[in-house]
Amino acid sequence: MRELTFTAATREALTERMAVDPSIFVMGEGIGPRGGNFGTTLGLYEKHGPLRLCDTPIAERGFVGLACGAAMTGARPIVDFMFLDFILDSVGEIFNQIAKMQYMSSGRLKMPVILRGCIGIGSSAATHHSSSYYSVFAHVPGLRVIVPSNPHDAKGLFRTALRSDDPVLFLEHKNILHLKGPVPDESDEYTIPFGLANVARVGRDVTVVSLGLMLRRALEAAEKLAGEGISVEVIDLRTVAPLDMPTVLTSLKKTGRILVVDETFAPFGVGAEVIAQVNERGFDDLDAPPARLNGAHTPTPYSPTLEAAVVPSFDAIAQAIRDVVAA
Amino acid sequence: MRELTFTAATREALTERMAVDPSIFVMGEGIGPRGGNFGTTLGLYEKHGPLRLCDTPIAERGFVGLACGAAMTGARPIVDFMFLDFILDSVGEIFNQIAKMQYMSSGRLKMPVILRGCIGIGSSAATHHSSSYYSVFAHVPGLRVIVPSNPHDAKGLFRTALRSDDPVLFLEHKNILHLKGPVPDESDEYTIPFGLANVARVGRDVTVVSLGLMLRRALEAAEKLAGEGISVEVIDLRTVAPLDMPTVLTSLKKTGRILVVDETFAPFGVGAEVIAQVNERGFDDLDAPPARLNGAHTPTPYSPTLEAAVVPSFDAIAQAIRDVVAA
Amino acid sequence: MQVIRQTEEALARSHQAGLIHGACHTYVGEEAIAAGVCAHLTHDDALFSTHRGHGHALAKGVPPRELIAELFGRVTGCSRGRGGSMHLFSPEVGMMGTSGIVGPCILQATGAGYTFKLLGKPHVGVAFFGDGASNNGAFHEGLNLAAIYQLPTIFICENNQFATEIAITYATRNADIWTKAASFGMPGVCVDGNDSVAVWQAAGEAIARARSGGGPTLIECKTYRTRAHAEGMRDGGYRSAEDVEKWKARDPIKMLAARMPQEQAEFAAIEADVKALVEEAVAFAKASPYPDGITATEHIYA
Amino acid sequence: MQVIRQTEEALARSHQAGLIHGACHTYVGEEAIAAGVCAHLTHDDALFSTHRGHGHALAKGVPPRELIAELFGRVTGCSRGRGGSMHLFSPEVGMMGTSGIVGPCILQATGAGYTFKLLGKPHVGVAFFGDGASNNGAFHEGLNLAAIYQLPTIFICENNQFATEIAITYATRNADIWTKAASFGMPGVCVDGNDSVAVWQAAGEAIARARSGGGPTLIECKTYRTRAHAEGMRDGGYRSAEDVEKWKARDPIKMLAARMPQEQAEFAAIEADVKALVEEAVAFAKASPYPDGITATEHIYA
Ligand SMILES: Cc1ncc(C[n+]2csc(CCOP(=O)(O)OP(=O)(O)O)c2C)c(N)n1
Ligand SMILES: Cc1ncc(C[n+]2csc(CCOP(=O)(O)OP(=O)(O)O)c2C)c(N)n1
Ligand SMILES: [Mg+2]
Ligand SMILES: [Mg+2]
Repeated sequence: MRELTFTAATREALTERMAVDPSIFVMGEGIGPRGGNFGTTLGLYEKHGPLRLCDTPIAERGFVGLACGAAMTGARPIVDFMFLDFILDSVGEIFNQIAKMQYMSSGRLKMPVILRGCIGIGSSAATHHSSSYYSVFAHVPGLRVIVPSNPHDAKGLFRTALRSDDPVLFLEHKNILHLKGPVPDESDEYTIPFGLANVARVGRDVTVVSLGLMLRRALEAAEKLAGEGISVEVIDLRTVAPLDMPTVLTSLKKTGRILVVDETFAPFGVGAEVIAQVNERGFDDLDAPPARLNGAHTPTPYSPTLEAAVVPSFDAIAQAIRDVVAA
Repeated sequence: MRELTFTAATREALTERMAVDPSIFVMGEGIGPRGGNFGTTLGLYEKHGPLRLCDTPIAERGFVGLACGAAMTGARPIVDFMFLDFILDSVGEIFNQIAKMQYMSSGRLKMPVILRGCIGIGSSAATHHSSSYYSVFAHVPGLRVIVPSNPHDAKGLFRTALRSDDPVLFLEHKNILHLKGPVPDESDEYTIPFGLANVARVGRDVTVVSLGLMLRRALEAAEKLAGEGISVEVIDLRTVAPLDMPTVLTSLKKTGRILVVDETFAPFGVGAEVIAQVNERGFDDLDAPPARLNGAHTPTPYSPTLEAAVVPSFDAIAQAIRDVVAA
Repeated sequence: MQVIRQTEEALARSHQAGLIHGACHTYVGEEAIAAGVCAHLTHDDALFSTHRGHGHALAKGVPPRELIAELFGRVTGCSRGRGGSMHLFSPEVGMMGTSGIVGPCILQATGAGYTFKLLGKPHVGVAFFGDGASNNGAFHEGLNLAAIYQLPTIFICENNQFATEIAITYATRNADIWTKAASFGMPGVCVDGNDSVAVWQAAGEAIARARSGGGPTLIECKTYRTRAHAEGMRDGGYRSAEDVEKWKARDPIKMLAARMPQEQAEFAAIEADVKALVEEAVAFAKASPYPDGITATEHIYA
Repeated sequence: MQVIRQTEEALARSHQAGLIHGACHTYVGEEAIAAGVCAHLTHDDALFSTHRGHGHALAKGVPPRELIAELFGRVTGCSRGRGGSMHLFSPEVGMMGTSGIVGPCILQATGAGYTFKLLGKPHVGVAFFGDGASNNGAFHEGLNLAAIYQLPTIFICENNQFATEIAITYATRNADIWTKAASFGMPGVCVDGNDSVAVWQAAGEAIARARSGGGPTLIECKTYRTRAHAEGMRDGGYRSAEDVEKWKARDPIKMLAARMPQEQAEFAAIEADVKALVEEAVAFAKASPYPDGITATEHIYA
């Protein structure tokens, strides 16, 4: 199969869809002639012009609110934040308006808005360019929250987002954006539904649940542990809201042990929610306490030595898996 | 002991402290001559004038950012949002600036800001006047998050907040604000530290962890269940960040069963975090799956019939306790 | 204006009677603005408003019975009982929603203008908001975006002099809000908000310009609310009784009537018709059922 | 200006050499502004800046070695390696911080003004921000708050014509940012941002007024950055090479030198001194240790 980067994969989905759906437009800083800070819209301005590839002033709250009103009246806006950190000034528009609009209107308005941005710690981007707020957005009813770990999934999930009538947070880890992976030909119109996790590796002894960059690191750790005789099943959540617990629980039934590996903060995070649901729906399958491994609960430091210390490393993941197996 | 409302209790703490600390000032809409929408600052304008009781335009982001800069330069701002819902436009200032300022400056700046607002569902306030985002704020490092359940605690915790060099979210449920409870005389300078839960009722059979309005409802349910021969221990978290897990775990060791009752959303919420920590640190004490009971995962509807349906009722709490005991 | 006035007065009475469960901000004294602007709009034009939105909903075509039923929390309300006073939705007539949060309607109307321009439709987006909202960042960002993209969006600032109890002269050192349009290179207009004909004229020009690709306009309507900020709230201390009386004398309904002395009979007939309409609407609302609690979590997702 | 220029050039070279791990936005071409403003400030005045903050930190008194070490990620950096280019803190000299987010510095400087007014101190808060920030809601809310409370805060808008690659003439229909002060009833001033004397004069007046209770001022400095938005980024497409050359000819250092032809020797001596200073600073930074990973979670709470 051909190989594409994340960015090329989602750009293909966007290009394809913009050609057939004139209600789609993209807003953001530098997504016009420049093609996006990360190349998310490269080449599209030349095709569709400034109304559909709309460069904006630095007014995140403003253009998110604009996107809300546009979606209420029949357009399909995509807001491209480059770094997700810049979303915070628009949280009022997202929590109080976008997430609630379908509900407040008793389903008479739809809210087909995609909010995309890159997340994650790495490259000394420092604390204002390293955040991943997916747990925060998943706490709030009304939003879909997507965190792909490979280009294939990114494309399939982005295609679903482009057809969704719900608001979607589409979040890609900046340190894997440029990595290539197999993606089917353009003629293959596969989509991936929200709320369907992927069993990224089949194993017997322990279930590791992860997402995004950490999923990839967990897969590497699983590979290494295979050499030690530990058989690790790795589940890629792919979407944080909805959360595919049936897939997790099926795996747990087999392995009896579970570890959630997540780059972001532990408190009130993905691990907490997965573990709470495991307790509710799979307690009797547990042969050991369910565990989580997270990045440190701290703002992100700049210096490479500090930065490396706040993210779960390959070694820390491998050790956490061994610990769960031994527990 | 004399009885005061929540509002009177925190106002006493504020009055007392403003008299001795000239760096304290309050900002908000209507907290000047009007004395606050909920009476939080009644009588203080007459004493201290417009600079220390500062009425604002409707510019939540602006005055939260102002408070941040004021705290960086030696003042102690208190931002009074009336309804916490109005905080959302200032989330960028809170997450990226206020919460990170001490860290970014390597501890050379302090951040003594209090952000207060009322929370909770009730009185058909509808979806823009009913939110409680404590789980969201507790996910982010750098913030203290306080949710008192009675006037005594409100005063003691507010006193601590008034001396804290960390940013504090001080959140009071609007449906209990006006309720009276015993509060020691003004001469009693008690404070309550952050991160210390309160065993609100001693019991044997099951631990119920709660906070805010739900804590009171849980206590009532416990009372009723005592008549059914079920002995319920009720723990009032009081602060969501930090979370006092030692108190919870000590209780669990005794009872072997635990239920978290919380008005707000289950996913990525207080119950999830408490249960995850119970799994990590008290798994062997569990005689039954730890459980949680939450409000519905939905925007808040207006009509009383709908509104009542989205909050855990007295009956639902009692039944959930019975279920955990029977499990 | 009669529909708005009489519905509001019925709502105020109903609030006192305990029939309204949540907040209720009336529009009494400001009716000329909604009436004057909405006279130019069709159901395809998109209106966005804020906490004081009853008048806008009615002027845009929401029947009084649906508005009253909504405030009574009934399933027959325009938001099916989910919304209440501050969350009025009737997309069928282009009433795209009110908000309990000050600010967003400005941005959403800008977004509606964006859709209409993108899809080549001749409609306009209209935002109604108070003087209080003009000091909010949403005003700055929304007006600027509408200006640079030259969107068909009309910004109606209802300057009733106060945000709750905070005077606009306290909240800004430049209380001529229309002059702020200059920051965005946008036309700014000031009208007497109690003069329905003046509002109608100014709105007509701005809307015609917007429909023909001439971009957005900010219209400041100087007005006054003659009831308390919200029903049940005190209304003293921050403004004088004389001021209230002075403005009551400038009642927009009376002002229109005074303008057309030959039409007194017509006005009286309208008043009587509306009285019957509103009475029927209250009865309808009272008789309507509450929504079933089991439906409380419907419509969160598409 | 020499300290800023030469430090920035050293940083640009270091970036190419891989010594800087994260972003690096240089201030080359805009030095006259920081120099002209900060000449009026003491360490008790509070300065707040944004992603392009090296020049402000240096002008406020942060030694080049601490700035360079910070960008090299060393523990001897002004933020102890926690911050990097966009998070420069040195409260000891009144450098209260830069931010990777556009906008907050405007509000924080307003807050500093509030503290100084509240506590009766004669200091000022100063915000430096770009043209891009002027379209953000923080500009509207911050300037309005400073105006209504008459705070001792100075707003320095560095209009270098672009926000990354977006021209200010695209991002607003009124690119004369100083005129927007009128919305807030605040004095607005426009100066040639490449003329250090003109900046120095305008800032001096505004700061003196602020210190004596006369309230805030907005000063727009028209200028240009002559390097790419950030080191390592392309710099084509959105602006012409001729424009860059035209502005290079208006180099603020050369302009000052041209003004005082009799001081050539002095200027040359300064240039040489600074060269030595910056070389020493780079060496110091290179020799400094990285922070210990174990300290990564310190200082989150007081
Ligand atoms: C963001 C936000 N902050 C505060 C409030 C509380 N609030 C409700 S109405 C109001 C005053 C609004 O004043 P204005 O915009 O002038 O409208 P008016 O009530 O005068 O029609 C305030 C502060 C709110 N609804 N939203
Ligand atoms: C809120 C926010 N949105 C977007 C960005 C990304 N960004 C960084 S610098 C920049 C351009 C800033 O332009 P301007 O304010 O004119 O400053 P200049 O770089 O020209 O000095 C942008 C958009 C950001 N840092 N913060
Ligand atoms: Mg008003
Ligand atoms: Mg610029």
